Amino acid sequence: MTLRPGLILAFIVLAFLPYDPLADVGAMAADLGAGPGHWLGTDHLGRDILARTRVGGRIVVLSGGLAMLVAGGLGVGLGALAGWFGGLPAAALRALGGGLSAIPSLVLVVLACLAFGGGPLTLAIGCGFASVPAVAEAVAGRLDALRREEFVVAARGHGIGNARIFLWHLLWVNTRRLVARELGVTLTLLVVTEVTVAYLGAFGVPEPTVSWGNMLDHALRSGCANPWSWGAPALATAATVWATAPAEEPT
Amino acid sequence: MHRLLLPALLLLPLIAEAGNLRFAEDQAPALVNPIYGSTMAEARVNELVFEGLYTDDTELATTPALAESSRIADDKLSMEVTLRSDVAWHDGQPLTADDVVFTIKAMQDRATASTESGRVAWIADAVALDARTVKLTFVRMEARPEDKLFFKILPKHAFNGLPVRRSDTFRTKPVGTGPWRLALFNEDNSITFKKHDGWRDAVGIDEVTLREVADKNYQAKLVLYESLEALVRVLPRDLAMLQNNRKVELYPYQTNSWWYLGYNLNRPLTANASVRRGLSELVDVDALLAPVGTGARISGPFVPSSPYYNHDVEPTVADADEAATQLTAGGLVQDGDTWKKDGRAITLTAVAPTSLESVQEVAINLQSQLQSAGIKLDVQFLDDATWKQRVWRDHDYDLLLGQWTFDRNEDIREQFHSLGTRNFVGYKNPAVDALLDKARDATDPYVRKATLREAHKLIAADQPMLFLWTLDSYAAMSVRVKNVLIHPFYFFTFAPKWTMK
Amino acid sequence: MSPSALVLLGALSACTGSESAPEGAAAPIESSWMADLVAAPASFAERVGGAREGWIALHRNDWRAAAAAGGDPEARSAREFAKFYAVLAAMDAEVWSRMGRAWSARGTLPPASLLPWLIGAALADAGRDEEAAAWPAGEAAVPSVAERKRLHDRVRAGAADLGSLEATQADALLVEPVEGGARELADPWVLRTHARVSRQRADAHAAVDQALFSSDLGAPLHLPAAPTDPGADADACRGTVRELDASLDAWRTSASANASPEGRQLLDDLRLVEGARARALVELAVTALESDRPTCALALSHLAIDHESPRAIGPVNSPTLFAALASAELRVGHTREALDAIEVLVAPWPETRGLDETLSTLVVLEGLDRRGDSRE
Amino acid sequence: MARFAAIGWALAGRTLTSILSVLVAGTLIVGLFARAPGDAIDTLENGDSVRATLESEWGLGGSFLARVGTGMARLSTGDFGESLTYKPGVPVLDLVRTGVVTSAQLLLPATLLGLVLAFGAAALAGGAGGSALARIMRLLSGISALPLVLGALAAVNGVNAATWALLERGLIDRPSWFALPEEPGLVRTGLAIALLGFGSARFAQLTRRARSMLAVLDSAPFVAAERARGGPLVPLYARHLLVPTLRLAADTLPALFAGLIVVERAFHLPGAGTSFWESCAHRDWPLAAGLALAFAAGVVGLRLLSEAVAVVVDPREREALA
Repeated sequence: MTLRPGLILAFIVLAFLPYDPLADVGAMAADLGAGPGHWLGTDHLGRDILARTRVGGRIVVLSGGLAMLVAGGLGVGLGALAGWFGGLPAAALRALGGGLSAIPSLVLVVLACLAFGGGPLTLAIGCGFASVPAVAEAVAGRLDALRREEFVVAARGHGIGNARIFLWHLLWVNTRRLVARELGVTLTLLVVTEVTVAYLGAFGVPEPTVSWGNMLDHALRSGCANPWSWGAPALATAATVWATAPAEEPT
Repeated sequence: MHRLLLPALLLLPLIAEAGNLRFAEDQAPALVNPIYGSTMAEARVNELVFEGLYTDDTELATTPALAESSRIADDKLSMEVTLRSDVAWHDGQPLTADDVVFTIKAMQDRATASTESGRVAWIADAVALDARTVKLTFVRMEARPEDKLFFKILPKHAFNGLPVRRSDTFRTKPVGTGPWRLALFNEDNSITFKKHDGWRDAVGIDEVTLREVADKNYQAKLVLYESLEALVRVLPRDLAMLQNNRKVELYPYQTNSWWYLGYNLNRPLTANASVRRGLSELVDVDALLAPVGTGARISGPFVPSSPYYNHDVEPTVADADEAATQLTAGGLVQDGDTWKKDGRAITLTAVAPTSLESVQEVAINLQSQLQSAGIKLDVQFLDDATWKQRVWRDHDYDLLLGQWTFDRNEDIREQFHSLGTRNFVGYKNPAVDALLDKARDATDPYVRKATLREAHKLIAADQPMLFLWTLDSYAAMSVRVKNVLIHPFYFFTFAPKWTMK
Repeated sequence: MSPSALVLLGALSACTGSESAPEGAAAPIESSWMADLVAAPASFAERVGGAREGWIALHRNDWRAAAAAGGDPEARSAREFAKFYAVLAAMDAEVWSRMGRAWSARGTLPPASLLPWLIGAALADAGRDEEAAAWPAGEAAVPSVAERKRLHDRVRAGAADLGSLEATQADALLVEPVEGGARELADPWVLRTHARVSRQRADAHAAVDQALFSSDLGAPLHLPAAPTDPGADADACRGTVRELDASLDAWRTSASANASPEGRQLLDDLRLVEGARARALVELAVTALESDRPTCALALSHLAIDHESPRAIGPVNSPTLFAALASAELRVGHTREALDAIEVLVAPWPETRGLDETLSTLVVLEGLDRRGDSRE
Repeated sequence: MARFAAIGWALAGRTLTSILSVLVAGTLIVGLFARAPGDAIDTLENGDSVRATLESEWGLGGSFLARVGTGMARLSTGDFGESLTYKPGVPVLDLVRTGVVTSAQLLLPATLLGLVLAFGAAALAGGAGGSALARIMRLLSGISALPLVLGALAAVNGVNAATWALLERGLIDRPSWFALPEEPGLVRTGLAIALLGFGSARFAQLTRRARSMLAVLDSAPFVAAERARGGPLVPLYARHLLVPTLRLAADTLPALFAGLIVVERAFHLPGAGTSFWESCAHRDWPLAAGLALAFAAGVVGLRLLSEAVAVVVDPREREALA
């Protein structure tokens, strides 16, 4: 399902509408069902679920964005280097990338949270690094194939400088859709890892920052008083994962 | 590949026979060896498998276990203990005096690195006079040394001399003299214990199984589903479900544990007593307690039903104006609705252990209250290892949310004496030190009571911690288990008397 | 616990567990006051008659308010007072006796203190003469103590009012200075005075036929025969409770099935079944204590407590329940747990402060040489 | 002969890079672990009283670089040592072996199930098509995108509650696998495999890759020729799908490990995932490093294998390498 820009914009705007997680706490309003004041009811500490699900998107936008930045920046850079020059850099990339991608992404994120303390920043950088090999390999593979294509040789013939060929023809025109797909996978990785780490233990997004992982973990741990308390974050996670996973292979 | 793990792979389904008591622990003990074990789960398992020279009787008075009799020397500096003659280790070998001497030497041996060495620090020397008599000499005069001879005895023949190592083969096949022997380490971290037929008394239940159930939500349900016969600690929110059920009975038991919000007295801001008092008065503790469960407020380092609790000292009550005067006296300035020090807004860091049940709810409520009072608090939840480093060694925090559990003697020395090993809030008050020393040496219970109540008053006044509450704790037992008597600290001390229909 | 905020147990268990299926034969509960009330909820108004407030207070186990309302509730509360103080008086004597034994076994009894005399006085007052013989007797050496003894004698003879004792309850009977502190000794007579006076008042009232909010469940409940092995006594008594629960569950399901909505609401809001069950079990526990079967009394008290608000007096947890629990814990040797139970009574019943202090001294005495341990 | 030499050299180069990858992975793991606050001694109750003795024995003393040095020195000499705090004294290699064996019983069937589901769905979608099927496919990939945590807990609680309801009404007698997640049995393992294979958006990813592979083959000229001749299509497809499927499996394996940890904790299965998670909590770095390295070596080995098979099976690969 190709993401319409309008949808993304709405998601971001909704996420960043003002909401103070701490002011919303009120023991009196704990575990209310869906009602007038709270369309999806409240969780076991009296906080409005609809608002928290909406604001949970901030982690996806901020941490997700940072993860994609890290994965994109490093991935394209390394991939381009290896793809364009081949030979030694390609072998070095394969060794480095191979080592990094051999470690399961969750293990890498967990070890990063262990070393640098959990939180949205560590999660973002951890997921970013875990996706670098995939992006780099995709870019290197495509560049390596294109390098020998006729139109590159022809362009050189016309006197177009190497840099311009490299930047415009190869990187932007040919690999941007490929890189976009890989960054979609990075975003999915972040959303899924955030929920998993919150359930498993101490490294998730700390309170009171709002995140779907936290909401799901607290709801399951404190008995299932209001089904929306775990239903809303689960649906939000599933929708995001489903939306960012492109339906078809981009050519 | 040591032998024991291989057969476990068969994983024969553990169906509930009549004589199989299954109980749950959050985490199975990593090692079944009393000189290394010290978590509550390990203490309970050691109670099944090992025995000490003395133990508690059903009236919780000291009574001989492996010891038959003892004679204290007139100068109260040594004693001779004679062992019972009818005791056999699980592997059939007889109990000898050398075993007792070996255990004491092992715990005191530096290279063995026993975390339980504190239990034998008061013994200067141990000598085996003959096969069944041990002579112990003490560091200081001891009025009733039997009260301190509860530590578990290990078989000398199961080790090859000192130092004892954690990786000795003893870990695969622990041998004790207790009512149950350890039969099998199973694959999924559960442990099976079988009745020790050679034990000196009748054992009511043939088999006991420890199940590791990490997720607390399941533990109560598994009791409901009759997959477990015993649950050591029931969560407050599961009480209603279990109380309704006619197949389960709840046993209240006394644990002297209380929650606290500790201030780091080495940090400039919280070193100031009025700032601490002001902060304490900003917090509405009853609202914090609501999501956690039923409990009682406390005003000092004891539970309300303790003999040492000073009822004249009132718990702090949330009082915004009083808090304001205290904070101003402490050098803070209220600018609009935020508190500032030297022009900068106050931001405090609080740390809390994730292993403490419902600590997240308490922390969020606390943050919300302090934020509406104008102080920004961010909370970091630490797992056990990080907690030990950040709190015990580096004292790297402003506020600290935690819980202490004491045994029947409620000895708060380690926490509040300036030389205490667990005084990581950095509390120093010479008057309190004097009171704690006097209480330790008092021989008159009235004097000890009065002294510790005075200490309670002084500590509450200094407010190194905001003392929060103590929670009611329950064990749940299936009705099929008969003749149940629970030891408040070690749980299984009277288990041999239990029977199962 | 205000009646209106009663916890509706059914709602809580809906999410996390399922109701257990009722089984067990129907019992003669049909002939109990509960059955009549649920069958005809309207009759509640005329059964309560003028002393409505009194009956509501009795339901909440607030005996002082019930006594103030006069009429039947006052008679019923007088009987509750008598039973409550009788249990406490017997426990008080037991605490003094055990402290005396423990301290003399240790051999560190302070010679110059009035304590030994007080132990003797408490035992003599409780009629345990052969034990009292081992302790110093005769006139109290300290004038204030002798004067207090005379005050108690006058109150017991009816020459002075119980109220005159109120002033004495705030602080200790005697404060003995001791090296670096003080020893606060408690009044050894106060609870037996209350027991005797409340007994006289209870007998003064005519028998009350109105069984509303009483422990009468249609058929009298009996303690099971004491088994030969004392260890199995607790389970025998637990068996009785399970049979009672089975019949109560069966009755409750059938009653609320064909009761009118008001009847069902009355049943649930006022927790009639839980209240009556708790009262019946407390009565059994007190009988078990009197027939020297503490383990049975302990089991009955544990099963009677409402675990949702285990440290508050209310429609289910009556003051006598805590007294019986404390007494049973003490006799079984769990002194610390006995102190835990008495703690609940100290605030609403100031006259128990003396017992609380003596009991806490016994707890400290028993653990004087133990090595303390603490864990996070 | 020259061609064989070239291929030999290329494969040797690939193996060297793979070994280098495992070393990179090892250094990264040991480095991150050494950086973590709190060490194995901190997880012991009153561990500080014996810190001096244990620090030297367990190689935990000294600065960050010293700890990484000792760690790498031990690993490179193949001395994985013993577990420190999770299962004290048990050699790490034993724990890794039992962990991997138990987890393989989940991972392999789950990967197989995932692939079968994906290719089945891709074949169906590619064939008759039609909006009804597409809608079902979208729904399935939506469900599979639900967080695995929720799926696992819902499965355990749902199955337990249903069985208990039947049990209480006496309709069935107590099944041996009841109650999850405690009792071992087919239901527990089956549920775990199903969730692992289908959950955490696996269905959508695999179906997408499968459909693109089938699309490439459908339009390939030699397939059209074979279809024209009316010859058997299935063996042809099978031969051509072997290599990409192997490579697809090699790619999904690391992603499955995340699901493995969740499923093993939810269903209380004692595999490599639980051991890894517990060793992190216990700061048991030899065991954690051993497990992570074993897995990394497994993934790199599988990738190497898929390349080797590709070279053997597919002539074009051989040309590319030469």
